[in-house]
Amino acid sequence: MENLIALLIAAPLLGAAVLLVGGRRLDAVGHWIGTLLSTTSFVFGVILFADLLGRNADDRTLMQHLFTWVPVAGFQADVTFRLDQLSMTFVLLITGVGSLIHLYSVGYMEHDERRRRFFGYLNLFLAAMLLLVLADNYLLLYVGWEGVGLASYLLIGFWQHKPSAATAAKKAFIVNRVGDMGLSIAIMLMFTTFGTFAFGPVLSHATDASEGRLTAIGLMLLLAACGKSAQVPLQSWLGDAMEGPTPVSALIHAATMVTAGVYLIVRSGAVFNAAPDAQLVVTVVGAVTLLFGAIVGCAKDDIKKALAGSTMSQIGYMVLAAGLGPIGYVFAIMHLVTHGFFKAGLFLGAGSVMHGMNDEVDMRRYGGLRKYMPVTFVTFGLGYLAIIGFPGLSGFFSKDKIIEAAFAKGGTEGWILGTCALLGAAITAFYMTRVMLMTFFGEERWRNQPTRSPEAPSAEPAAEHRGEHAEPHPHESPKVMTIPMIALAIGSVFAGGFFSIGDRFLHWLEPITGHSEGDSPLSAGAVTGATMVCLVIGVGIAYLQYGRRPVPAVAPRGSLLTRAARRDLLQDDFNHVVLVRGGEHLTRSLVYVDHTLVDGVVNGTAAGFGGLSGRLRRLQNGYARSYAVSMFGGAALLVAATLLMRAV
Amino acid sequence: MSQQFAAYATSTGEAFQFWVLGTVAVIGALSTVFMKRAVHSALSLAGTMIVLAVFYLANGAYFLGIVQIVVYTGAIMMLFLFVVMLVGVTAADSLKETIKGQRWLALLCGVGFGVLLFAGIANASLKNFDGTGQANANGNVQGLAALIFTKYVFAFEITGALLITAAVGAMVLTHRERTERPKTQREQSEQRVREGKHLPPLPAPGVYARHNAVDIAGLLPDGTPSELTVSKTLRDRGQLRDVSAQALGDLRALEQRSEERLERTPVEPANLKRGEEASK
Amino acid sequence: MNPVYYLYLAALLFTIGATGVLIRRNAIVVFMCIELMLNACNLAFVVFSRMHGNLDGQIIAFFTMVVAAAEVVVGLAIIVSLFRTRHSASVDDASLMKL
Amino acid sequence: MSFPLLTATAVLPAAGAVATAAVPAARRTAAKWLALLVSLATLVLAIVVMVRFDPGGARYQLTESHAWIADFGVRYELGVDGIAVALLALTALLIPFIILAGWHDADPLETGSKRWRPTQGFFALILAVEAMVIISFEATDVFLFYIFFEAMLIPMYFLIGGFGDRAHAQGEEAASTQRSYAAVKFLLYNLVGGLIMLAAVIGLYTVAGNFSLTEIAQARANGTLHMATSTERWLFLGFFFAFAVKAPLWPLHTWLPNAMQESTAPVAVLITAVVDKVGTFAMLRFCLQLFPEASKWATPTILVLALISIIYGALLAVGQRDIKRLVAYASISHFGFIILGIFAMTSQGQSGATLYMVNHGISTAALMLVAGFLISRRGSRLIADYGGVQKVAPVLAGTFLIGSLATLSLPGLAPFVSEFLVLVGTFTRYPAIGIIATFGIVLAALYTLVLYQRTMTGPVKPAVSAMPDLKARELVVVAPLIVLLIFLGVYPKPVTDIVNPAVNQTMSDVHKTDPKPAVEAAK
Repeated sequence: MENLIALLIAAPLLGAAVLLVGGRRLDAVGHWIGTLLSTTSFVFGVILFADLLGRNADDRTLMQHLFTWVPVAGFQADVTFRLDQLSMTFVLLITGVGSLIHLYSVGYMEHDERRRRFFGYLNLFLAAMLLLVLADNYLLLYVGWEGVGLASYLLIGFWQHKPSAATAAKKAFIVNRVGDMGLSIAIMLMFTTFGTFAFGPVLSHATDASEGRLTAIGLMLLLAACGKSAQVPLQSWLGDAMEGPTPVSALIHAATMVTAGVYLIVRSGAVFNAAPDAQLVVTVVGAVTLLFGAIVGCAKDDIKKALAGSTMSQIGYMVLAAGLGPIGYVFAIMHLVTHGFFKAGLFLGAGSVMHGMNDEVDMRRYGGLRKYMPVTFVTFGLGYLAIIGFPGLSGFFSKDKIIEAAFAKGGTEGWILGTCALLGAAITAFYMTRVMLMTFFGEERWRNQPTRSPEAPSAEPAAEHRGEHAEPHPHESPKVMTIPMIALAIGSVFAGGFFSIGDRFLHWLEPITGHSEGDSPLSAGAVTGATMVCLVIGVGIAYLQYGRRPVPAVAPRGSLLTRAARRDLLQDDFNHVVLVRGGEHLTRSLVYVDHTLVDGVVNGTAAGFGGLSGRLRRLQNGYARSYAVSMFGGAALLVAATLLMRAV
Repeated sequence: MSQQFAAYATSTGEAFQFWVLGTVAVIGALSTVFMKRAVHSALSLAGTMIVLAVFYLANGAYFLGIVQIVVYTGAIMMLFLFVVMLVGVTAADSLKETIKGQRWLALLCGVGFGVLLFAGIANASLKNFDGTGQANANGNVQGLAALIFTKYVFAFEITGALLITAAVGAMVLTHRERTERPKTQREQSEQRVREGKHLPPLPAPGVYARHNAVDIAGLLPDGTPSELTVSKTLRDRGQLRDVSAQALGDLRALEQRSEERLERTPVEPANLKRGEEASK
Repeated sequence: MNPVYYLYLAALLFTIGATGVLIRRNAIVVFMCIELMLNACNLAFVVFSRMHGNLDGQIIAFFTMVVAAAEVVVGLAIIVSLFRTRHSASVDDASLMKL
Repeated sequence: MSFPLLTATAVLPAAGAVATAAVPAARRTAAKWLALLVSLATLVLAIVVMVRFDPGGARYQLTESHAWIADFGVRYELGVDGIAVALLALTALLIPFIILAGWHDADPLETGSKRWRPTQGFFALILAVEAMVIISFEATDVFLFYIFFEAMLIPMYFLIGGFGDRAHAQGEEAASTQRSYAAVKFLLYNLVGGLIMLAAVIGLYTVAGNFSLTEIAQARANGTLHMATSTERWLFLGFFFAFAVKAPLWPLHTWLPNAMQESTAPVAVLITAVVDKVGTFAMLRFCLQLFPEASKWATPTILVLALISIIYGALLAVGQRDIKRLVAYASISHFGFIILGIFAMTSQGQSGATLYMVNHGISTAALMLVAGFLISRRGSRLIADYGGVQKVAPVLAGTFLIGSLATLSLPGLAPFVSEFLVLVGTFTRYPAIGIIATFGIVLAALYTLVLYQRTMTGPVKPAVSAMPDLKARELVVVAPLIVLLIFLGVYPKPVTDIVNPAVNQTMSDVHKTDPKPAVEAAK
């Protein structure tokens, strides 16, 4: 059974290789090959899952050793896969959601001439993501970590001819690299601390190391997680990443890749458990990000960017939960999975809306679409209910648990974190209701606005072909797109309940992550009640602002906070001024220094010799008499020298 | 007599001779350097050499004194004069310096070197003069001959070879080998006809009857001198005399004189100006 | 009078000759200056001969004369042939040795 | 006596160079094929060497030793250890690609141009460089090494100065001036380094009495050859300076951007991927073995210089406007990593550095050769002249991307393994330096991706719109390199197995052992 693990990765990898190397002759069938191989991987996953379920809870770890990768003295890196409950959860999420999105993309990318390549990249992503979650050591995880970064780079920049897409892709990769730096330093620290970086030895001996080292490792891992999971302060790339095709946003930038940071923290739980300071920083980052993302999400008019803000915020929840230690690990992963369903569903819904609206992304030009796209409306609506935590749906169970756990952290921290989480829930309800209302309800603002302002962001290039000046004719998307949406909506509705009832998910994961209840100052009921109140407040405010009043077609200037939030709370501006400008000045001055100083010293020496030779050359004027003078002078000097020597 | 000359301290006569002739020698040397014309330089040098010959004699080198006069002053300096005659006076005779700083450097080096030499001589202990009396006891020439044909015989023989080589070398250098038969007069005239230039003989130099020297170019009808009329060598040396303006000058002087005599106010004929300019 | 004054004279003449070599451009005059220098040396040799009381100095002076004669012959020949090709006896005109 | 295999690996390309040069001028195609065949044959020989080499065997294998200049104790001594074998294989591997990539680089220019481009000369010079580089890797006699270390400057000088890019923005005249400037700069820098080394070589002889690396190293180890501390340091500096110029280490690097910018892409690859490796290789073989104490003494300074190289090269690469110059500065950054690894004095660092030499050779070759194909199509080296190439030439863009990704050390591609080993090796002994060096990986992403973004993505520029995609010949050049990059990224064991024993030897030469982990129980 272990041997199947490698096949999990091999199938999409094969797909990527075939599709990318195969060339144009595969254009006709490429998307089906990609989908097929992704589904194959899912099937393998299901088989393995069945196998795991058949085993004892303590015996659910499968290892597959392929070959020795880097053997240098004490530094031994193997290509070994580990399939345990945690990886299994991810495998199913990745391959399951991944396959659905493959299917969706078949329809969504139908008119794109580079569809084969798109599927190649998607398969590459799947392979890398599976490698990430299946790796048995941090170095191999690093390969998957950067692999998903590469796939993300390729997919964000899929429409490379758009400078904005290319820039966004580059930005995503480079910001992620900053995080990767954290991961590599963490691995180096592990190597110096433990002499190895395989999960088994590191995690089982974590308590042997000094707390200072563990804190350092933890913080570095957190840096890595911040980069990949778009947490403050490395969150700036996620909004721009929405330049990619919508299925990409759904799969990579909502459901799977961005949650890799959470995986990393949960996987390294043993390290964090022994380093409370690092844990505290993790919770702070999570709390800050969940509010940050939520605030940003409230202000965006671009539907995808609003959802991106939401993603950021939801991952903030997960990171917060993961930072709480054993109280929160399971709920972090549970929220991760449910989030995978409903956020992917929401993105696919957004894609479907854009598909029907000539790739318009500005929600101020939507409105009243529920009549035209019933399936999209229903699935999106279910996703909406799930994310705001409507009782009974997925988000309710998972988010509620996290808020509970935050309070259960205890002490002042618990109160602060819990309050943040509650506040976040209210804001979530607000901005998601806003999205919902602006898109599907209200007047049809897309009518009587045949021309769009040139500044309006255009996500999809096909818009140019479809005639962007025509009035959009909203229509439901084809079956191949709606079926995945329906499937994800089902997941959004039932997953949470399925997991929570009887604590199924808790029991499943507990052997890996451990679990403790903590002692909450509030009862579970009280927390749920508070959450419900927050939810109602959030929805209510949104309804008052966007449901009762007409939505202006041009965004009002807004308060200072709104304007800042529209600009990602000025973080990009900060980056631009400090890092980009500063970097430009630095490189420019270094180029100057290299040219004038470093090279200048050498060239100056050369020029000095050249000048001296030029002077000396003039002595060689060709006149015999000049030569005679120097000869005579030389003779005189010789005589003088002789006399001097005699005198001395 | 030899004893007397060879004494350690010289006689008053020799001292007198030294100071007088020495002055002459230095003056001759200086004029060799500073005379503008090579002929003058050569003559000054000859004078210095003669003085040196006298000094040789005074120092007991009788043979050398005679050789100095016969060979150096008589033969070599005459050779110089021949060459001066062949080469002639050229622009090189101008004492104006063309290389920047050359003169000052040369003077500096010269003075410095001189000072050093003087210092060296003054520094050396040159008190003890044996005199040549002993050496010249059997006669100066015999003494020299004894040395040349014994001790210095190889050097002497080699010197002979050197002289032969020099003579041959001089011939080789100055002799131009003719590689083809010289053209006869007939052939030359035929060539001229073929090439169509200067069919008649070249015009003669000289102007009227007054200036028939070979270095004066004949005047063309418009009064300008024609260089064709003078020999190529003179042209190359830049030794042409221009007399085209002389007639006009004479005419003007004549007119002036006649006008003075006739007590008229001098009239400057405008048409004469052109001639003046041409003469410049 | 000490015969050493002859040496001073020789030095003076030598210096004058050397300076002349450096200053004059007419190759013939330059040659004459060289002759002057050689003669100054000869004078010194003769005086040395007197100083040491033997004739070796005179022999050297004699050889110098011979060599000078040979040198003048060849040198003048060179000047003549140079003049033939360049129509000039200026040493500065033969300045092809520069870079 | 057995067949002199090592001599053969050097003599074959040398003879090939002579033969290629002797091909009549009219038959330039024959010359190209001859050069290619010779280089392939050399590759076969190199593979034989690799196979015959026993990683577990003696330190120097396949040795040859003949008296040469008996009066000075100079011997013709060859022998390879694992490091040399790896680099020998790299050299032999890259030359066929270089020749194939430069297939048309030395063709006569279109009529009207006055420049004369001797095709035969170009390929003969490349083979000559190969021969000299190979013998430098094999020589175990210091003097023999020195001779070829210096001699390779001559063909390199002509390759840089004589053959430039086909088209030049500022016209043929300016191109020629800049080319000769670059060539002279290359020559002078390396000559100065070489002359200082010559002094050190002579100094070594006066101290040791012979030139044999093995004998001196052994005498040093036994304690029979004692060197005064100051003597050892001076000699070390003399050797190191030459290698640091060649490598190149900041601040002796400025010749490399000029040389790579002005020469054709294959020659640029030859410089940075092959010739410069002699410098870093020699640091490992000569500096550490002959002067272990002085090496340790100089380590802090060298590490700091290497660190500056890494960051400085990367920052300058970000600021470049010229594609080739950018790659050159990237190489400077990478050489910083190599030197860092060598002087970190850990087995990870040194194995990583050796692996890095191999991987950097391949990755730079891939990136630079594709860049060369790109430049030859558009006739400009300026990044600003490109844009949207991805749309018109997707294969070219794809290979360029893979080259770029290899340059930024993406995990899964070969350079990652080596870079990580170097970082780990440095970190275990010098954590601060290791962490600062890690910033290099962010900067690497910046310069490569900015390059890719500006040239390949965005709207298609008019001048680029008719650009043809990679031709078969070019694909043959690039594809194997990419396959190798992926293979060595996934399975570097064949190389590390060869390299590790040699690195362990070097580590014991300098009397260093790897630091122990804080928690040993975990192993």
